Amino acid sequence: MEILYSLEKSTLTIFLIGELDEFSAVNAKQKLDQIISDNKPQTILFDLSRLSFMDSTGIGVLIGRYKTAKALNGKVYVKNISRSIDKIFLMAGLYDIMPKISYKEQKNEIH
Amino acid sequence: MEILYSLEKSTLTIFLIGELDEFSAVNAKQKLDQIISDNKPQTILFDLSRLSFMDSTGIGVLIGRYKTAKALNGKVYVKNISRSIDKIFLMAGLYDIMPKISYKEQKNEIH
Amino acid sequence: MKYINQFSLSVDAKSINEGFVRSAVAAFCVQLNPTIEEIGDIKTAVSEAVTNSIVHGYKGKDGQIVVTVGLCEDGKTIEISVQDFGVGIPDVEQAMQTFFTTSPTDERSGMGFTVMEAFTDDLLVTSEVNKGTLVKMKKLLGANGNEIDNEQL
Amino acid sequence: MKYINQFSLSVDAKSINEGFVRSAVAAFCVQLNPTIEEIGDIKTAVSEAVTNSIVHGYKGKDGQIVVTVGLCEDGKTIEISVQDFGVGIPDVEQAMQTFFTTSPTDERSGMGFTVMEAFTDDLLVTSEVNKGTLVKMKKLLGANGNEIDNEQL
Ligand SMILES: Nc1ncnc2c1ncn2[C@@H]1O[C@H](COP(=O)(O)OP(=O)(O)O)[C@@H](O)[C@H]1O
Ligand SMILES: Nc1ncnc2c1ncn2[C@@H]1O[C@H](COP(=O)(O)OP(=O)(O)O)[C@@H](O)[C@H]1O
Repeated sequence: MEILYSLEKSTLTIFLIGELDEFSAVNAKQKLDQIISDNKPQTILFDLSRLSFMDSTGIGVLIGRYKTAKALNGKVYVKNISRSIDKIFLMAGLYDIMPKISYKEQKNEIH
Repeated sequence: MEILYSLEKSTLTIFLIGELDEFSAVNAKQKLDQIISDNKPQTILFDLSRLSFMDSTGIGVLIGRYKTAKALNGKVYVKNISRSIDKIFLMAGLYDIMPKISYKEQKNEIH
Repeated sequence: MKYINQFSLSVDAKSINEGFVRSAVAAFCVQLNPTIEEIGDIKTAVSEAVTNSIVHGYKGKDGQIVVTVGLCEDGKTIEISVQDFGVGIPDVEQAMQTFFTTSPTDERSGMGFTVMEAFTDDLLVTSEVNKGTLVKMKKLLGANGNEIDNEQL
Repeated sequence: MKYINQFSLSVDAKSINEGFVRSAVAAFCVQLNPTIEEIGDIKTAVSEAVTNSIVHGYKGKDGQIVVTVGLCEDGKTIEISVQDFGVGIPDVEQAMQTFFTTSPTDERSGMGFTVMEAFTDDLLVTSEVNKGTLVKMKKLLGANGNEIDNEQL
């Protein structure tokens, strides 16, 4: 898996690219924690448009990163979720802690 | 595998799409012979731009269709060959009976 | 159970192989012309079972995972089994409860079996302590209206 | 031979499974980050061997094909074997000659072994009449300069 990010004002957009499973999770956790604590964003926006696969290991990874962000008083959102990953988000109740956001909402609410 | 074709003057362009292997060969042979004998083209141009896979079974399929075409006094050319299929063509000496043709040559020579 | 087409594979229990197993199962299912959603469901369910064998069954130690996939006589139902010969599960019923996990410190969600259940049409887990675990899943790949009959094979 | 990662699979000898076997082998090799050309070569070589088992070994009748793939300790050489338990080859040397085929009426080109030889770095064929045929191929996937070491697995 590849992780890219961009910081705009205090919003950190993180692109998860490829497959998030047990194999890629260890590195992903480390790298994400590093990026978050380096940038101390007020808002984290996970862009999943290029995440081609995620299973329940990914739930753990995302909840863990939510905790990292919260400890720094940050909020977490997600966008561009594919249908099968959406099913996993719903099942795990992930949207309760990291709401899905559209482009429009992003412009109005976050900044 | 999917087979599409277009007839322009007496040139029949045949697009081989997908994978040409032992599994797809039986249907491909039948369909190609049908198309060739229905249209009796002077020139057959195999466009392999969308052929994603071919093994030595495909050599037999193409030589067989070359014979069908020759029996009807037609000539056979190929174009848009990927690197790995090119290797097979070279190995089997297929270009000797169905030369590779570029877009420019096609305009000048065939019509 | 008689299958009209099948394969079985045995692979080292290493997490680097998860993607391979998912892709292999998906490549076999392609003959049924499944929808993208059906293929996604199968990949996810298989991934959960394989992860469990690696993480819980063998706890990261060496071992083999055996995956079998069969196409049923109706030409549209796929049966998948994932088997390991690891530590086994003492209480399967408890293990299958949503959010139950024995590795919370590892950031595991306890959602693995729940995902398998949701993404397939049938799930059966049998396990014996110190012998290993066998997960059987069934999925109907009928949404595209394609089925294979024995004559085509 | 010791492998640092491996799988083996057994599949019905049906031509519908050729694409599946090719994809499975390719999916396993992806861990080595091969070039597109290397993956293409491997798919083609595997396809030749599997076709031969189906067409010549079992002559279209039921049977099983066993494919094993191992990653060698150097972290960049792949060993692939394709085995059937069919009619076998009476004269392997003759069979391996370019353009030799026992099925010319079937429009076979007799190029199968020649392609396997050209697309891999090493080819070994052993066969016994009425027992079956074993094709072993080796390929170095080093062009991208990536290799895997045991620690990563
Ligand atoms: N193959 C297995 N071998 C041993 N234990 C297992 C296996 N699969 C699941 N378990 C047990 O069942 C529990 C629940 O599994 P699961 O629902 O997949 O959640 P998670 O993997 O997140 O813990 C695991 O924590 C583990 O204790
Ligand atoms: N697995 C096999 N079982 C039995 N005979 C085989 C097998 N593989 C190859 N052969 C024999 O070797 C010959 C040459 O094989 P090959 O070079 O692949 O060409 P082709 O498949 O086009 O005939 C075949 O025609 C067949 O007689």
